Amino acid sequence: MHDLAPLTALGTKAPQQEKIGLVTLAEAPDWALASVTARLGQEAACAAALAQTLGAGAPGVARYHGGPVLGAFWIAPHSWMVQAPYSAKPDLAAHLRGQLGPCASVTEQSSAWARCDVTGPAPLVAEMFARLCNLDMPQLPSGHARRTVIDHLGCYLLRGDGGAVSVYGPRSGAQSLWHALELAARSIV
Amino acid sequence: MIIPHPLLGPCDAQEFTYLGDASLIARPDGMAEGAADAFHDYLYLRDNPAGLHRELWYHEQGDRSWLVVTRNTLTHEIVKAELARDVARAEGRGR
Amino acid sequence: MRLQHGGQIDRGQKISFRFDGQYYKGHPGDTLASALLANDVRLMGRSFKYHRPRGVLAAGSEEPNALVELRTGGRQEPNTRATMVELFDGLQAMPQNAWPSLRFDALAINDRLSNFLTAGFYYKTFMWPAVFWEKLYEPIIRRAAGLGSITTRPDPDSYDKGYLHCDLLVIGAGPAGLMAALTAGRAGARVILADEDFRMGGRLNADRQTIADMAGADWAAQAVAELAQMPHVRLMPRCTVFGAFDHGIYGAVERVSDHLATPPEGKPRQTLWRIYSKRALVCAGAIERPIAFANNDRPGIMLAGALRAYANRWAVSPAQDVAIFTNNDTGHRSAADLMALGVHVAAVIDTRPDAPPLAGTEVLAGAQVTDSAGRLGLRAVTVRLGNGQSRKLSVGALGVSGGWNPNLGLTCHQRGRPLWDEGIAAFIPGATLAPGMAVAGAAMGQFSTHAALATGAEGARAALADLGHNTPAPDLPRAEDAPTRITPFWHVAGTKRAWLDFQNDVTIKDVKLAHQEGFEAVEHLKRYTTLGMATDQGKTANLGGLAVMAELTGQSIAQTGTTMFRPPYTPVALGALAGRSSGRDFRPTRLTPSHHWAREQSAVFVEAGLWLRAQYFPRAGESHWRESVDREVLATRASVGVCDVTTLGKVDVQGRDAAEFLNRIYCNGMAKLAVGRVRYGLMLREDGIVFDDGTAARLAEDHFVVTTTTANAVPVFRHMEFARQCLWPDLDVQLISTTEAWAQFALAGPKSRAVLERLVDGGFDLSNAGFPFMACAEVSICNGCRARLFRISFSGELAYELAVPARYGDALIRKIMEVGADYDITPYGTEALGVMRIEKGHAAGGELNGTTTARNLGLGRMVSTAKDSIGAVLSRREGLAAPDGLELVGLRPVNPQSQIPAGAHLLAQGAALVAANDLGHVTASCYSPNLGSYIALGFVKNGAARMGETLRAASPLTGVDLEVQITSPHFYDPEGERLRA
Amino acid sequence: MQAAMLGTGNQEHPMRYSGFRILKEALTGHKGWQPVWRRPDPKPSYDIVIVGGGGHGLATAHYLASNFGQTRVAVIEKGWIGGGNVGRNTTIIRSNYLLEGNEPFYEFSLKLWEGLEQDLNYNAMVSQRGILNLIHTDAQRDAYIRRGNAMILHGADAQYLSTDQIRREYPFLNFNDARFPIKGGLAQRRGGTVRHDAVAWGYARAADARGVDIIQNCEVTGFRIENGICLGVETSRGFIGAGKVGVAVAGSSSRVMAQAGLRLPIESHVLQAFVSEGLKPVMPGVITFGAGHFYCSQSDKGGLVFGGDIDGYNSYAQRGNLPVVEDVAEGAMALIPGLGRVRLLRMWGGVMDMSMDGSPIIDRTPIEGLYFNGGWCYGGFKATPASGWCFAHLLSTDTPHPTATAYRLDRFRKGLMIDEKGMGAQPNLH
Repeated sequence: MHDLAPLTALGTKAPQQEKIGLVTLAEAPDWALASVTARLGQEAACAAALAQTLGAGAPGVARYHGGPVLGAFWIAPHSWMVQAPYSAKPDLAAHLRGQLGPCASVTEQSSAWARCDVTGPAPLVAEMFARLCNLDMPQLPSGHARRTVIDHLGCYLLRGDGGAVSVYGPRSGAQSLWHALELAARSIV
Repeated sequence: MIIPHPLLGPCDAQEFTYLGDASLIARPDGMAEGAADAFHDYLYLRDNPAGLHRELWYHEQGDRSWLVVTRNTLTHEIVKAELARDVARAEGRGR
Repeated sequence: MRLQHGGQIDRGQKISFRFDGQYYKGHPGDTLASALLANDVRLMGRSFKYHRPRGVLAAGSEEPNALVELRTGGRQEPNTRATMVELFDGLQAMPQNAWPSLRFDALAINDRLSNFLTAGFYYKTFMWPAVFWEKLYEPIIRRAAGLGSITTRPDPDSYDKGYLHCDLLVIGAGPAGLMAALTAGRAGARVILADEDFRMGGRLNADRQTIADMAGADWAAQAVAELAQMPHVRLMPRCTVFGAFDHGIYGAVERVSDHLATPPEGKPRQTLWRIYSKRALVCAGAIERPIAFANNDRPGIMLAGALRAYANRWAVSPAQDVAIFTNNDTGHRSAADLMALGVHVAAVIDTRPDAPPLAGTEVLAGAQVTDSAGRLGLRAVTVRLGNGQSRKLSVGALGVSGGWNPNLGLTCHQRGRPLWDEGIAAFIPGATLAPGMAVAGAAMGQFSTHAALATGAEGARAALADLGHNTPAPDLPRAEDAPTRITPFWHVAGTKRAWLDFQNDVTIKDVKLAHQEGFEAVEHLKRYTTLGMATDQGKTANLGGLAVMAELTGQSIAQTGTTMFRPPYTPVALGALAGRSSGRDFRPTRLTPSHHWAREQSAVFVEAGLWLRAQYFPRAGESHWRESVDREVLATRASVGVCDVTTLGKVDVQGRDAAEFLNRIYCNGMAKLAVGRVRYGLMLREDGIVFDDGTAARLAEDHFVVTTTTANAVPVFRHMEFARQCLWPDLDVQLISTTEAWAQFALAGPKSRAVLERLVDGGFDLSNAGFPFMACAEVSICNGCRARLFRISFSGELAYELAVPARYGDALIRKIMEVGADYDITPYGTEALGVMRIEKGHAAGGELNGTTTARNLGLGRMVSTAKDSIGAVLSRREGLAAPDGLELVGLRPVNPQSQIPAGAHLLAQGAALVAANDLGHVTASCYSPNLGSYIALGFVKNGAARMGETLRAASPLTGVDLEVQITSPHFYDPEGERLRA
Repeated sequence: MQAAMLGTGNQEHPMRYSGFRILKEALTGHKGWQPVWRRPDPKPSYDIVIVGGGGHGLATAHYLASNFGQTRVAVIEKGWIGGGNVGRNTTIIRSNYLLEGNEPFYEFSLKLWEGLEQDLNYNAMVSQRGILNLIHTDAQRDAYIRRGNAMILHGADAQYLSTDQIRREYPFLNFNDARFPIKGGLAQRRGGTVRHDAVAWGYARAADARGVDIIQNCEVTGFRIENGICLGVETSRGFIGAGKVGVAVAGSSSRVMAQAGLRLPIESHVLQAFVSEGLKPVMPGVITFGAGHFYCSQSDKGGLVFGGDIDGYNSYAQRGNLPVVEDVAEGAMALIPGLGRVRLLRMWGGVMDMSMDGSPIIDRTPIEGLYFNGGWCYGGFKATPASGWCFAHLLSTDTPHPTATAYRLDRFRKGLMIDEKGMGAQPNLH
């Protein structure tokens, strides 16, 4: 392990957590991310290689696959964001490059996004996100992944089971994002 | 407005950034004879129709696709949305 | 007065409120208007122009008269309709537009002068002498005009906004809306039912009609209860749908806390909802219209339906003795309801000679109200009977019904044109509604309760059928189905003033004058007389004005046309439209990886777009920012400095054709850049103007990292994606932004290598030969942290940029400071960065302002002619390549201690300060502690040929005028020896 | 009734407006007021036909008649006069421009505004309440200082205000809790507002008085062009011959000029504008927020008149959408936290002829006898007098007015763009 200790996007050593009414907000910094984009003409090969790496099909449009270690969500045509627990894959990009070979362009994104996990009763979480972004939360199936805008910040939103939603926001705007989530959670208490 | 993204389905137009007439795909060859006039017409002159307009929208807060959207400028009705990359290829653009 | 029985108020509870300094009592369920009427307060306001005494006209949002300043301090809310204010304990309201008091208003003098203050009089006078307009006339007019006032203190409440989605949005919860919601809700559709009132039911709450043999209000309550049980139905009382926008998007404001003294902790005052509906059904009901007659504006003269609503819903009447003036059967219904509640109806004055009789009161068929009396409230009306005789009725209230107008607002928001319906003598929604929108009930001119229920159900079924769901027709509950019987009658002939637009004081005389002067087009009429331009948007006024104009021109009302109803349907608080984005939360704040550390160092921060960057790092004893900045610059150039440059945009470019792609994006050559090397790149827009600059680092044959300026990170990425997808779709290139992924620090100064040696893990050759200027590499630092190293320099010193995954940025800056301590490493901010770049003559914001060419910047030769790159062709246009064009130069003041203000213009020495002598301007300026002089960069016509010339730098705006000498823009180390060291 | 409206030949025309006249009419039952303009039928031909009865077209007609002695002039309007952008704008006048091609023109316009009422004998309520552009960053300060100096060099007035000076004039701005603090401002005291409808009516009345025919409800359906020469216009009321045709149709420029086979460097975009409910005076002049899209003034009637950015997509729909409304409101709340409870009363959208460099065109066209005035973007209102004057000059003399020489159609081909904002050939960014 090297000498540099990480800081969470909210600027602390330990991740923040806050319970507001029945909704819990939890900063989740321990995720490694890397984007995977197929090279031109290698789209099928890339999808296949990614599927093999994930142990599941490469997620389709606006889909999210959460695996035990490696998970991935669709971000653009022939392009995915792969995620893994940071401790398991601290250099996820290098790992993926090794796995996928020349069919894909892989880019390190681990620190680019600040993740916040929101949990609570599904209808309440839907009410909360109705105040934050224009996705139709009650209609989004589990496993849906979309980029959206929350208070002027472009974010990825992953819909888990029940009332679980993970938001990846730009790391530099993490405080503003957290603030927005807090305000929305308070206004539905 | 709501843009019917060919992959993602209906998307709020707020997620997009607008550029303009889809004729901007047809960039002239800069090394060709008469490039100066061709670029003038390409970059500056517009049909600016009152009616159906093919135009470029970029899904900046989405999947980063450029779309060619066919929209009625009198009613804002959108009749078609295609991936600009497909349109560009269909119009003969390549490398 | 409060009636003995009835009303949907909680008589068991009393709540106290204050109006115009007096305390009153009301009940839960009251509006401010109903509570005031219950307390025998008829006078509630003054009109805009003539300051006429005014009482409440309506019982809903169409109210033009009863406007108050609600609440106090930062919560003071002007122009609030008393009819829409739900009473709460401790409510305070003040009348407005009256001085010194509501009862005695000095500006009521205007009423006496009304003959001089006709429509548009101000266009014809106040012109002499010209200077008097701003000095005298206009200030007087402004003070007299306006309605309520704001305190300009910050609004203490918060606002929220959000998005809702549904299959069917039902707008209005009267019988049509409730039936529609029930029909769709029972079929399992996602329904939103929104109503501006705090109690759903619409006219059912205001009438005595029965539905399914129960009171209409009870049926409504039962329907609401059933809907509330449906999880896919969202009931939104206190929610006004104010606008219909493209593609089924509706704007709505929910008044979350307006019925409370203050919002509960964490709750907003109001929420703006953007409702994304697949289909929408407008069930907005109808609005009654008055009949104009002489002095028809006195407090106590109301819409007949409002009189009925106050009696039925709130158990109040403005007076014990009332009369009704009508041209249709609904006036009779009002009279009957009032009598049923014990109010004495002196007579029903019906303009129709064949008016039907009514039990319990006298119907004066073929009669008209010709005048009214009572200074601050109605005392009597004069009636001209059918036989021509006159009769005076002593009444304290008069209910007027000129018929009902379907509430068209939302149906016109997408420029739908209404149609004239002769049968009901009103405009109905036209055929061209917004896509997905339909109308039901009174809003489409179907006025009976049965028709409302039937069209509501049918509207819901049709909407769902459109969406592919077959819904069975519901069994409609039994309800009245009276036909609409009306004989159009717009105004009583006479010579006295008869009001059309109550708030703006537009009378029939004004319309006549507009006609006489040629303002006949409806839009001209509106603009010239201000008809319909008040806070009620003419909901009760417009049609009367049109009818008068139609009479004057001899055209039908249909031919005369109607003005457009524009959003919002009713006025919307700006706070709600802004939502959470106000004050410090106006826009998100982006923090750099070293932000927390920098704050510990007492850095002063500056906004750079959304970013906050350290501007400088003051130390104890430094009293002026210049001291800190000079120190930072000198220390960096003398030893080593460190600066967070994370904000620069970074784009990861990969693919077999990455080099070719960049070769087309940048005007200078990129194809042959070697792996492990960095090149400065200049990007043009297609019009040949400089777009951005940065560096491209080739990490591998098929992998580049390019940087952009902080400001252009987003537009450059967008531009590159455009080129990739739209221009050259078959190049193998993949792009992704990595701006946020890496924390990047510039280490600058002669000792930067020494500091770096303590960071980079062993085995990496940092020597000048091993890692020369413009080299790049992926390295390992601090015992195994992966990093990227670029030997690039903005400062002009030996310098590096070191990037690590952003999560380690905080640790890295601390580490850099720790290992650099031996070299007295100095953190520097954007100011020192700016000084050093000016000393080096690097172009930045002031020079890259979207109007300059490569040639202007002295970089003309970078634009390759050997290849086709974006912007190259048009950069060669004559106007951009003119020989006397602006050229970037350095400027030194003749007196080194004179500051050269950025923005000063440059002229020949001694030249007069006129535009014809303008030679250029100063783009950036600073004090150079290395040169001991102020210096600047600027553009000067033909500047390169003017080296050594002395110019006049003048900023008359800021009172500065000095002499400057043109020099090379490369003030410091022009040969670049230091950065290659 | 109809007949009485048509001819006024045997009456004094125009009736002179004054306070005395109002007194006299008030005492005699207001019987003497006459139509403000006639309703003539189109003649078979005119020396000059102006297409477009908006502010610019009517001003052109007025100056053609009053300055250049051209009285065989008609203004052809599809709907009712003043129904386009002159009837729907935020009423601001100013000459705070930076560039050589623009500043003399707008300063000329401002000077014409200053004498407008007396020239027209119509009170358009030109109110020089001042305009203040707020500064929020150092770079913005540099740019505004450069601009203010350019204004002064061109003989216009400009004043730099410190934050403290601004606080004295606008104490209610957000000085305490701002995301983007106010760091200063550029003021032009001679800037201000004008009652917009009255401008159209005043010009129409004055032009009409000099014999110009104003023909409403007459749509141009084509140009008669033979051998490259424009001979007149086809209209919904028949052919009207013309020695010269001047087109000043703002948002409809591309549509109309397409009938002559011309493509323009113009896109039509929707700009929304807003007015609040009436308030007692609070806003002394015009202010513009420098860190967002919001500018505001208060009308004499009491409404806050405000606006922001264009919606950003091509549109002829004369209406906009919510995102821009919200963006403007956000700017309003960021700048003036006391506006939270002020209500938006009405919003509307106009079609803007957005040019490729953000600056207008007043020029001849490749077709002889056909002249074009357009590309005003969302800044056409303040230009109305000078636009009319310069277009009249061009139509009468075939040479550009000295303040409008840069507004050439071929400037894009030559690389002589007049790009105040530096946004390049993308109309929705200007």
